[in-house]
Amino acid sequence: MKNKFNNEKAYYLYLLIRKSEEKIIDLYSTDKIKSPVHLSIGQEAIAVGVSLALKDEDIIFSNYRGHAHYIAREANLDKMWAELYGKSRGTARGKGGSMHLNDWGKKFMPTSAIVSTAIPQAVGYAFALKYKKQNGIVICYHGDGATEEGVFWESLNFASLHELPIIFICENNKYAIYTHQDKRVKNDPIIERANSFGVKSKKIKFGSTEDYYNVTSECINNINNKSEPYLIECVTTRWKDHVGTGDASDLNYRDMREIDFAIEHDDLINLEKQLSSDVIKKIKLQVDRELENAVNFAEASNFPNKEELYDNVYG
Amino acid sequence: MKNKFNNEKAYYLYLLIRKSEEKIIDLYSTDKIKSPVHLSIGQEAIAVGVSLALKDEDIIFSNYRGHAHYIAREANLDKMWAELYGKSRGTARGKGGSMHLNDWGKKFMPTSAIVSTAIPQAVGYAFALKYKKQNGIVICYHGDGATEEGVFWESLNFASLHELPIIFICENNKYAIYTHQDKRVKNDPIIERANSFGVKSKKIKFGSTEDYYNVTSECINNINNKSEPYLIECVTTRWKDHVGTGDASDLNYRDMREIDFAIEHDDLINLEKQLSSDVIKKIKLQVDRELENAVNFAEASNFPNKEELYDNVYG
Amino acid sequence: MNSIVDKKLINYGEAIYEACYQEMEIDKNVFVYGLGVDDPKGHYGTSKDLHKVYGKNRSFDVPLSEDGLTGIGIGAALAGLRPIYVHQRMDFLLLCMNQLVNMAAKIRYISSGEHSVPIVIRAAVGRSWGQGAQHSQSLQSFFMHVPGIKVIAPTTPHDAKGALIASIRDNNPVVFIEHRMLYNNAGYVPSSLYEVPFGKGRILKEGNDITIVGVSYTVEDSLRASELLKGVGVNAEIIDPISLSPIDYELIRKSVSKTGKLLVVDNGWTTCGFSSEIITDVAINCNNVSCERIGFSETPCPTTPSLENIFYPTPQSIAVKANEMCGGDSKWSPPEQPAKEITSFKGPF
Amino acid sequence: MNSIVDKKLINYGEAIYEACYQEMEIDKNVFVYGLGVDDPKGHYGTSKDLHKVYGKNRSFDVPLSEDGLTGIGIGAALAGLRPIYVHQRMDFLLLCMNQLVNMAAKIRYISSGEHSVPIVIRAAVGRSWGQGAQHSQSLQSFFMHVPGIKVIAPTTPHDAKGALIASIRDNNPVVFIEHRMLYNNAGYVPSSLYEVPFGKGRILKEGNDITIVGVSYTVEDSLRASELLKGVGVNAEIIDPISLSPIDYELIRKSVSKTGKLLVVDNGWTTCGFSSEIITDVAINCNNVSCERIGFSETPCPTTPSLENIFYPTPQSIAVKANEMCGGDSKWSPPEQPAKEITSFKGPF
Ligand SMILES: Cc1ncc(C[n+]2csc(CCOP(=O)(O)OP(=O)(O)O)c2C)c(N)n1
Ligand SMILES: Cc1ncc(C[n+]2csc(CCOP(=O)(O)OP(=O)(O)O)c2C)c(N)n1
Ligand SMILES: [Mg+2]
Ligand SMILES: [Mg+2]
Repeated sequence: MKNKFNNEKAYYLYLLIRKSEEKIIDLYSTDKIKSPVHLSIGQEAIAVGVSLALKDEDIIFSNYRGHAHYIAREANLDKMWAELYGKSRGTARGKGGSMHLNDWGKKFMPTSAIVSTAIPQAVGYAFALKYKKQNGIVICYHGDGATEEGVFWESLNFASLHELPIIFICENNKYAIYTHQDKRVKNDPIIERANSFGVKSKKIKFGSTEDYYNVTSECINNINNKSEPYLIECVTTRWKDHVGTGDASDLNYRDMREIDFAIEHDDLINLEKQLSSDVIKKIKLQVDRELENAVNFAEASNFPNKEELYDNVYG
Repeated sequence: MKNKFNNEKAYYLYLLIRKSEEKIIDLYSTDKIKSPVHLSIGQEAIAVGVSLALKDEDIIFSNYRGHAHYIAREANLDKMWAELYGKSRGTARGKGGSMHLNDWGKKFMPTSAIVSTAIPQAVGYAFALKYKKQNGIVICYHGDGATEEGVFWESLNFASLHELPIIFICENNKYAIYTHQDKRVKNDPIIERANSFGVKSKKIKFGSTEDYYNVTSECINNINNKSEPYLIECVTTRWKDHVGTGDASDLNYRDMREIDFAIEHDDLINLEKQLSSDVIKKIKLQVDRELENAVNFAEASNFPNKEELYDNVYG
Repeated sequence: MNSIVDKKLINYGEAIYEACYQEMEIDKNVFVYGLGVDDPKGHYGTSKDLHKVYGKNRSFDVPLSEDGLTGIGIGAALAGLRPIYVHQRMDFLLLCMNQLVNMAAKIRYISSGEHSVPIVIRAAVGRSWGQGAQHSQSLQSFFMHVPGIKVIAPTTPHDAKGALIASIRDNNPVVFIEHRMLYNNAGYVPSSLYEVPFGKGRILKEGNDITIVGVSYTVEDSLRASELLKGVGVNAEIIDPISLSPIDYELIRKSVSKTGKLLVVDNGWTTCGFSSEIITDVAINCNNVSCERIGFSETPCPTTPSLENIFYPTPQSIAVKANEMCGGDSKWSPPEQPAKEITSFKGPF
Repeated sequence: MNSIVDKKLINYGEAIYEACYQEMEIDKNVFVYGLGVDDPKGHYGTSKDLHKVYGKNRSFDVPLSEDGLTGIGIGAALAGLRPIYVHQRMDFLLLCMNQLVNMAAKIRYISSGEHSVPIVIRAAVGRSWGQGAQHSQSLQSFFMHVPGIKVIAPTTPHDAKGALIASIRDNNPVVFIEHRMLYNNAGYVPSSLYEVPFGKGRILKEGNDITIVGVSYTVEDSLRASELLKGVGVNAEIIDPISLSPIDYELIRKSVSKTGKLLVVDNGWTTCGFSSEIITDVAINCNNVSCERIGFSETPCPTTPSLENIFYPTPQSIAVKANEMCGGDSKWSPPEQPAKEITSFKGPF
């Protein structure tokens, strides 16, 4: 049964993601983070709303734009930052970096930097849950561009054929790098296509954190009654550049008012409105402290030593 | 503008395909055809109906089950038979065989033995026609199983995005080798899926040759008015084994009454009914003669000599 | 381990079936899937009726979606299952390269050992009777090239069973290469469960004059060549590497240091192929070894028998080359004796 | 042909742009497509604003569908067009293997010359600054292995322009390998149209002590290594093969018959790699040449700088190896001087 939306926790997670991403922006010029970063700023409501609806047993598949998904899942922030720094106390001892975070303790699976390639794995994991009669559902985050890869449709077909417990969370920020969706597909077809592949789909435009929480909870209830796949298309806005910490406003690849609109409607403001100033203060302090600890943890960690290069090629 | 359906020609082509396939069955035990054959018996009405609606300028992409498509296009029968025999006067001088027929004179493109791999090429050819402002329409034959490959949907997406002049002819014989469609996809979804990918689709169950002629002509008229892709799903029955010349009745992989039903409704009978006995006689003689010539042509041809092995690896 | 066990005379296909059957029996996480695995033919009998024994969820047919189904197997492996994905032809692995190379081979490394991918990819190499350009490719070198993937290509029924068991139990992605022309070869196979380990090759025939290394079906060709070579007094040592990644370099180095001559008979194209890897290792690590390679002709495989026959290495062409390397008469042409499994094959596929 | 022409000092990326621009100008059948080719960055500037010059149908962005779009390019090529398909990373070609190997490489052969496939696949190899396991692969050996495909990997701006022109005009599928760390290297490039032919390599520096063969970026590394080697009196000959399929074996054979030593520096993994092919050819066709190879470490590429730096060959590691082969002191360690294009790179991608 569905629990009440936890506004306080939502605000905390949302803020932690936002501040963490902003911290990356601050530090990026120091070149301490020597790898591409795909920021989630503007898309936090989805990750937070979805994550609040999940149980510990549920499994998360994300992608290279995974910071929000990782933090919203309450995965280890120290290790994430150490990984961004390429340090040996990171989630992959530095071998993965921002594009390949993982935290098995939170069932957050290693992410891929190849678009759409984790989709069938999420389906395969859901297949295994059913095979082993194990509880839990799989959450599979992906972008709008990912739905253009053939493997995406092969995966949906198998998920519907085998009635697997999986929810595809399509974060439709309308762009693949600098290319608008209209240049890649005709008339905004994602949910219609997913439905035709036997995956019940729903679209939410610029939803609030609570909206995403509610629709996810609903799908989970349905799956608990009858195992079958769902897809939630979440129309959202990427505030920053596709990769890196700028906003690419100089490139004129989009109407910047799209972003102004999104910033005005930032759900962080709404979430904050509903909290007392004490609570807000407490949470802000906590977020700052956790983030500071995480950065210090990363700073204080060592780089992996040369011998590690050959570790874990084979198991 | 659409011409009247040519019953006599339809009968001739249909019979030529049927007799040619039956000739293969007769000869197969001699092992003169040293390669896999995927017979079209039972599916002739589609190839004949579609082909009668085409112009010389139109381009055909088929697959390893291509005998009917090739013959219905009135491509060179002698060369086809020489190719089956692996002889140097064959359509590919023996290097292709049954699975890789081609006849550029009839714009019948080389076929592939890898399911679904010619689909994007058909789309690319249609793109080129539009690019060069050239007349013509691309016909792309494929099976039901081919629609399960991701590349199929990538191809449809591109075709609709670029509004290309192409008609996908889906020959749905309900089986991929011995596996029924219901074991591969949920609730018979092909046209619904194609529609969601922006390809206008229509389904015809066990249609007559004239039915396929009419629907193809209709699509061609539409495309001549406005360039965009179409898909016609043709539900049909494969009378023989997936590959080879048997009927696989010993395998019990299907209810053989499906085939009995198809044989009863063989459109060859209906086509014949509408012709005078003289015409029928004349056509039967012609078919037998052409076929005999083709087989003799194959018999009389030589095998390619060793030096040819290295020809045409590069152009 | 399999010292005193009862052995049965069974063929290569039956040996593979037995490995699957027995591993599925002792480990309920093992399952088999792929096009036609549960159809009446059961992929040359290697998976026949397994679904009736172990249930539809442990042996099942699939849609035509090789790319997706590879990823689905990887996902199931990440969840602790041990999938065996069966392909009717190795050519179809070209649809799976992204999942195999970008994902399966990398996941353990990019998670620093937190996860591994115990999946077995079974692929049959096609040959003869007009398989043509797209049903005859043998792409072992692609997978040998990529760190994080293991590759094994057994030749005998004994090794087929033991190598498949080792592959299923291995915690890494394994490409397991079968060959259509080997399925009916018979041999004595222990009824028990046993592993043929990765990284260990085998000397199938000892000899002092020249070392001949084959791979998969060309090991069979090489053995036949060695019979022909006896006729001209050449005593060839025949090595079956079995495991292609990792490779038993030591075994080959030792052999060539004895014979001073190395002929690698590739079951595939030679450029950047298995044969170039073996010769390169010897060139770097051994002194004064004269090396040669033969393999598929550097063309797509033609369908017509007159060209298909000369596309492949044969016992004759191998013997002639080896004899030349041993200083024998280059005009020598041993009797043509086409392999029975090839001449007897009559399709339909 | 380009004997008396005016040359400009431009960089590698600009040279590629110029080749596209000029070929599109003279042949309206040439078009460019791929993810982001018409975006504001235009793939490192190599396709920037071409759509504004030649129209949206001759330079256009695409959906994320690498497999399908490869086949679409092949189909367009069959219809007489000359497509150039641009990939931001070579790793993405793993999604295109079926179309490239099963179709593009085979169509001419299975139609006995009735059809050919004049398509150019441009792919950029990523390196440095945390590209990681999936954005750093250099898979030339896959394509060298397959008959029916040509492969070319120019190193200098001059060769980049000429080789791309030759590739566009070639009637076969060509995999054209670029390297992210080369885009900003400058060189003198003729303004005219000219071809750098397939099958011809180049001696970039003459020497008598050892032959060093690189590929793509490791040619640059090797040149720098040769500078270091001067310090210990080793005079290395540096060969840039440029064309990987076909390869100019003759050039390499001649060089090693002079130097007696061959070091191949692979830009990729060495097992069944480019380096094993070069060494194998020499082992078979030349006498008493001592051979060595180095390349990527046999692991996926790690993201963290501390490991990424040792994953790749460097001028230092090349020089040390070469010096050893020439009997020099194995303890010699030349000054570390990280390549400017690598240290200066700051992302974001
Ligand atoms: C198979 C593949 N093709 C291309 C790329 C390059 N690339 C990286 S992210 C990206 C855009 C993906 O867009 P979308 O799926 O909408 O996700 P978003 O980045 O917007 O979150 C592209 C084209 C890639 N990494 N993998
Ligand atoms: C990519 C690929 N996977 C599997 C095969 C093996 N195979 C050949 S035909 C076939 C069935 C295809 O079914 P369908 O598309 O319905 O065409 P049909 O044979 O029924 O005309 C299969 C699985 C193949 N040739 N290519
Ligand atoms: Mg997007
Ligand atoms: Mg079918």
